[in-house]
Amino acid sequence: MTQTLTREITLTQALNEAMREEMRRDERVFIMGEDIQSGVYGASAGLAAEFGMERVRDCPLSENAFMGAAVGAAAVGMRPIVESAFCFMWVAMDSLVSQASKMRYMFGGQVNLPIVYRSSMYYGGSMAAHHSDRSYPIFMHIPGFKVVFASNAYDGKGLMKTAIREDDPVIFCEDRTILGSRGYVPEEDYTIPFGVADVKREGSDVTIVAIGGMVGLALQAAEALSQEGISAEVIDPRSLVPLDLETILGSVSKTGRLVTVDMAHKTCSAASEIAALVAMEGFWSLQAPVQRLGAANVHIPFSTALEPLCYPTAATIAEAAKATLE
Amino acid sequence: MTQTLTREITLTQALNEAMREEMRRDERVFIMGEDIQSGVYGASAGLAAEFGMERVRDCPLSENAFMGAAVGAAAVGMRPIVESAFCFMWVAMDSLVSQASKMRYMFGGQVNLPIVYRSSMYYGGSMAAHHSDRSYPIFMHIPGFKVVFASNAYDGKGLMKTAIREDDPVIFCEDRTILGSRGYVPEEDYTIPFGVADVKREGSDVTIVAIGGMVGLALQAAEALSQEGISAEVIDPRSLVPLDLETILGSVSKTGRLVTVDMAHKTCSAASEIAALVAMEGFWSLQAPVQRLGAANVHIPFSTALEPLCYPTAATIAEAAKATLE
Amino acid sequence: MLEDKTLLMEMLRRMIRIRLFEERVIQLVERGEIVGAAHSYIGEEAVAVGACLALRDDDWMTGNHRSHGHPIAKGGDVKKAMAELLGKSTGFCKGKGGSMHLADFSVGILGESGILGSSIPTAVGAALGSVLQGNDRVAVPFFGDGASNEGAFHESVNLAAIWKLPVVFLCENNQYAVSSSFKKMVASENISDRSAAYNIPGVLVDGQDVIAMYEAVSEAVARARAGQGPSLIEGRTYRYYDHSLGLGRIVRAPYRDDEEVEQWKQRDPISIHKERLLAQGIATQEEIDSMEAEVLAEIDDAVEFARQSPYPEPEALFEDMFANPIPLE
Amino acid sequence: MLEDKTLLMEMLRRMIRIRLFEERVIQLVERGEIVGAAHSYIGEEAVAVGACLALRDDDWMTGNHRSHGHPIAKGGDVKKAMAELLGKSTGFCKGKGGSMHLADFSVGILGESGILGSSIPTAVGAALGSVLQGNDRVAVPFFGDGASNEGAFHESVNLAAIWKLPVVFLCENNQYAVSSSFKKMVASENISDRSAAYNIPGVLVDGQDVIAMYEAVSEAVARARAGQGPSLIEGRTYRYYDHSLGLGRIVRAPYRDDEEVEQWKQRDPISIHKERLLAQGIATQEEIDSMEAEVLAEIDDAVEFARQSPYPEPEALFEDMFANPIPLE
Ligand SMILES: Cc1ncc(C[n+]2csc(CCOP(=O)(O)OP(=O)(O)O)c2C)c(N)n1
Ligand SMILES: Cc1ncc(C[n+]2csc(CCOP(=O)(O)OP(=O)(O)O)c2C)c(N)n1
Ligand SMILES: [Mg+2]
Ligand SMILES: [Mg+2]
Repeated sequence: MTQTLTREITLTQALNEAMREEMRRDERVFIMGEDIQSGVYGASAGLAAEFGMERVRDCPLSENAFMGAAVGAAAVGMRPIVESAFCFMWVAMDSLVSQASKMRYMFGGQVNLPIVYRSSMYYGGSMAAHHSDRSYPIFMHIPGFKVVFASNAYDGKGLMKTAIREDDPVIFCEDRTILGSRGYVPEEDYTIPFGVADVKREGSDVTIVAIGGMVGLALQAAEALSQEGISAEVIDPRSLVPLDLETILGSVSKTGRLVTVDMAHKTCSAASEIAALVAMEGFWSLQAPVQRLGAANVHIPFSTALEPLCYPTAATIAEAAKATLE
Repeated sequence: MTQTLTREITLTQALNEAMREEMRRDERVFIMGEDIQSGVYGASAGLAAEFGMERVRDCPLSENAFMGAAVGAAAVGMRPIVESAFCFMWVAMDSLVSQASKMRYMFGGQVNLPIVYRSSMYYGGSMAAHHSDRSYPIFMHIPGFKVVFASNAYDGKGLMKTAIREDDPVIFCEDRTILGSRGYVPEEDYTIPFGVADVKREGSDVTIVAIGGMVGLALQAAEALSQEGISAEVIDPRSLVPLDLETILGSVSKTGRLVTVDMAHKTCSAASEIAALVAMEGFWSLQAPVQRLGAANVHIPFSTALEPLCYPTAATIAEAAKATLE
Repeated sequence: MLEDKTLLMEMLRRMIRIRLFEERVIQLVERGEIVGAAHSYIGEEAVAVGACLALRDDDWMTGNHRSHGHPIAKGGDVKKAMAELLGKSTGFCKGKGGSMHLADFSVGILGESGILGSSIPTAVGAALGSVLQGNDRVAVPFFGDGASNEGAFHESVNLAAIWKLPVVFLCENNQYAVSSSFKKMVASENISDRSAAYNIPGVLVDGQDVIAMYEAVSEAVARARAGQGPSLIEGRTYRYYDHSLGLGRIVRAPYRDDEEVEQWKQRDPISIHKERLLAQGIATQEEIDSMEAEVLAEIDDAVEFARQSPYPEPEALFEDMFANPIPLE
Repeated sequence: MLEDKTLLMEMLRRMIRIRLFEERVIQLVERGEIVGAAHSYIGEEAVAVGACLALRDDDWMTGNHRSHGHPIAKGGDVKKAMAELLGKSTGFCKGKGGSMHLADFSVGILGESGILGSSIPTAVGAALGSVLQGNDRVAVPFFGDGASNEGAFHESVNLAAIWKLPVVFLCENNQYAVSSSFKKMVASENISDRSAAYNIPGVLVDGQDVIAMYEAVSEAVARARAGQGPSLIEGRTYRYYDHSLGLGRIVRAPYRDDEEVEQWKQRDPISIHKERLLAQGIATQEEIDSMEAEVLAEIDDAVEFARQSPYPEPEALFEDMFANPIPLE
């Protein structure tokens, strides 16, 4: 029992467990992706061995076709999980936008599309411009997707289970910078609903909204700020669509100050959207300018001398929080 | 002379003139698109007759290939203009993002890519979900593009000439709802720089920022508001990347109130971005919550009973302006 | 030789149904009752009808922007089709889809797509569903000569071929994409030649002969059901009207000459089939006349139904986005 | 029979240059001096070298993620290449591109792309530039067997074929895409068979024989320069190492057996060419040894140069986005 209570696994293992358990639970669930059968690392590891090559399918390098095939399979009653990465979705955008996001509405609700698009982000590892995309804000802008973000192993397992059971297309963002970090995950079955933000740390002076890998940095920043007597509240929306604006507004009404943190490019980012929403709905609570942090508006450079300069850090988050208190 | 001064042509004709004059001026300029040789309507009309089939090229239905070929042609010294529409760019996103937007930076500035992507928006004409995309906010989010928006014939010609002479990839947004509207366009050669907003109407009570077809609606709203003694200032950024934030902030410092208007879906839109920037940079000037207007977060329905409900109107813009004054 | 009279007559009925439906659409577009883009299928009826009659009702089909022929051929309800074209709440898609997005999942119509090539992967996925579910339902994506130049075509055929999926790729080669001749735009002589790139059968069929289409597709369907994988069928056909009625991309310049159009009209798919039925004594002129009268009445009813039907209520705007709804504004 | 000694020796020199460069890269990855992904070209040298020596310096080339062989074969400076791999400001791309994005426009290297198929249209566009500018420069896109399943391949070959553009599509079929055998993923028997879909020549070549590659590509280049359009060449080859060194998608499961690897190593492109030169008395062992010594010194210099070079300054972060800069934050 204590054993269970203290069970710590990585986010990758948590995603693996979620898929494994859901595939056992529902035979309509299957996986498509590239080189997932032979993978011994990664969230799909071992699934082919248990569920076979039919349900864990290696696809040719034809993302537009297999991401679109997921739509067709879902339309006839299957529940596909597609393993890919944002950087490989550009070639598949038509299947994602014209079919996955539009089909249900366009056809008057005749069809449900239970699809999970597992979308990795490889940023932060010197992968350069072609392999560092974090384009989830695009999928917030396009109606029809639910956009989900796990910042730790516990949330990852619960959110993935919800995603697989959801009857709508889900963009499940996987932040490579935290896939290896361990956290407590119970053995019992549990799910985490979409649209319910999680207050990762309570505070009274400033509200920091962060997602994915940025949550850990925000918590470091909050810790540092506490040394200086500043009490920061850290909120993880966990899903960007739907967005739990209430929790954010509630926090801002308490603190009067907002910092939004994003690892995507600043312009038209999730951080911008949340900043705008608070400027609309929470204006009278705001006592200082909103601070929006995000990746620089440049493509991701390869050199280790440059890439780290692109993203928010615990230090820049703390600075921004202090700026709201000046 | 008076004749010239009063010369009124449509936005479509203005774009046609701009392309024609630039093709005469610079033989490196050429056009690629679908069915543009035989088109007798549209901005490319008559260009094949004057410049021949080599410089006005009909392309097969292979958008990813020809939008990517534009990158290769530009890389070796040509200056392509690509005629297309946002709805047909999903199939070409990889060439647009992985090549056009990233190549220059990724290769350390070795190459210039003078490409104009003419991007039509067919919304508002019962074209339904697949033919009504207005996805320019996506191209604001992705670094590497300049994003331009003409709201009338005069701006259209001047901005298009600048776009064709620019050494960077330009997303030139063409709003079908105003392509037919006439305006004064001089015969003399002129250009309009990117990053310089135009105050379409001066006012002192509320700032309305609008683009493309929304500018005309904002002006109607301003007219209606003036009947009620409300003085609205209407600003047309004309380019979203680069954005003339100074002019917007200057106006807000005068009015203390902001309405942003967009025909794209609200979430992560240009309207959101401008609202966020003002909440950051212009916070102390703001005397009321920002009002953000945009298209509903649904795909565009076909029925004439539904589609008009999607977009901002002069009436909803006026209401929003009044809301900032309550 | 095909002798099943019920089948032969049903071929004629469905072709006439499409023809009369489309003729009415032209009137309604001219009268402004149908707005937006509408692409006429007149001249190409034998392709969709021959193909769809080779299918079972529970087989799957996807289509493109030239979107009225496929669903009618597959057995879709013309009332709901016409109501959809008029943007009424009683339409296939409650008025949200319109001409280019007719769909009726209840009879296997997985929907028409306005974006070229976009619905081909969808059909491949439906066929994958058959394999995973252990049934033998076949999927048929309809697409044009122009769309065969989209990357989605290539990726989809290869995917279906390596997985031996039950798909019949059906290219409607009406020889033009808007104003562009396939002879200029498609590098291979025939589109069916492209099957060589995927090691699957490729068949060029006279798209004006509904029986030829029926037989070619039947063979491909049999292969598919038997688990022998996909085929590529090219129906060589012709559209009588301009690319698009009403809105959309109207091209006036003479990209094809009247002579060519006239020659093709000489090979009208409905006349060919009618004359054959008469010549072979399978049907009498009276039977055919009364059939036409019946179908005409159907179409009248459909228009009446569509006109009488209500438009969607404003609340409908935010409905149908998600199976599990979320707040939208 | 090819007798031009300078050429034959240059073939050997460039293959050795790639081999020694790549061997050094492996060390530097293991030592952590090279970070990110690096894909080894060892075993495939004859493909890029045979192809690039059939080109002029002013011809164009694009490549993929397996990105060190092509630029070196095309005559790129190994100093700048190594500096780029180390993320230094003296690299081809000032350290912004890294291993997967080597480019040197001054010698026609339009860049390596990490996204599969992505740089094929770029090459087609460069060839379009030749036509529009009235010169006879040819463009060669290098891509793998896996990438031949991307839609970009299909669209690009068709576009080049209908416009008769001077392109030589060069597929490096090393028989695997990460862990996926092309026999399972490519529906046609050979990738060169796909030329049938575009009515262009398709040639399967022994990718371990640099002379065979040189001759096949030379013929295709001659066609292209003569305005007769593109060709598709498949160089059948093999990669000795795992898909990716260091970071990237390492797959340990035995997707190919050691026996197969060993058999292919028996047909090492450098040994084959060396032995031929010796056997035919074109080169002596001494000449070859001193050549190897020279190239080894080059690589040592390159590593030294890269190590001594400065990293980019922080200001460089916002540079190079636009030719006409705008304020960025
Ligand atoms: C990806 C994409 N590009 C362009 C268009 C515009 N468009 C609509 S129909 C059409 C021609 C299609 O030709 P074809 O595939 O032969 O079908 P047909 O109209 O001849 O039946 C074009 C270019 C589109 N809908 N989608
Ligand atoms: C569009 C896209 N999908 C997936 C990947 C991930 N990926 C990188 S290399 C590779 C295998 C490529 O195989 P192949 O084209 O045969 O080239 P090779 O590595 O064998 O030289 C994959 C799947 C990618 N870079 N781009
Ligand atoms: Mg056609
Ligand atoms: Mg390979």
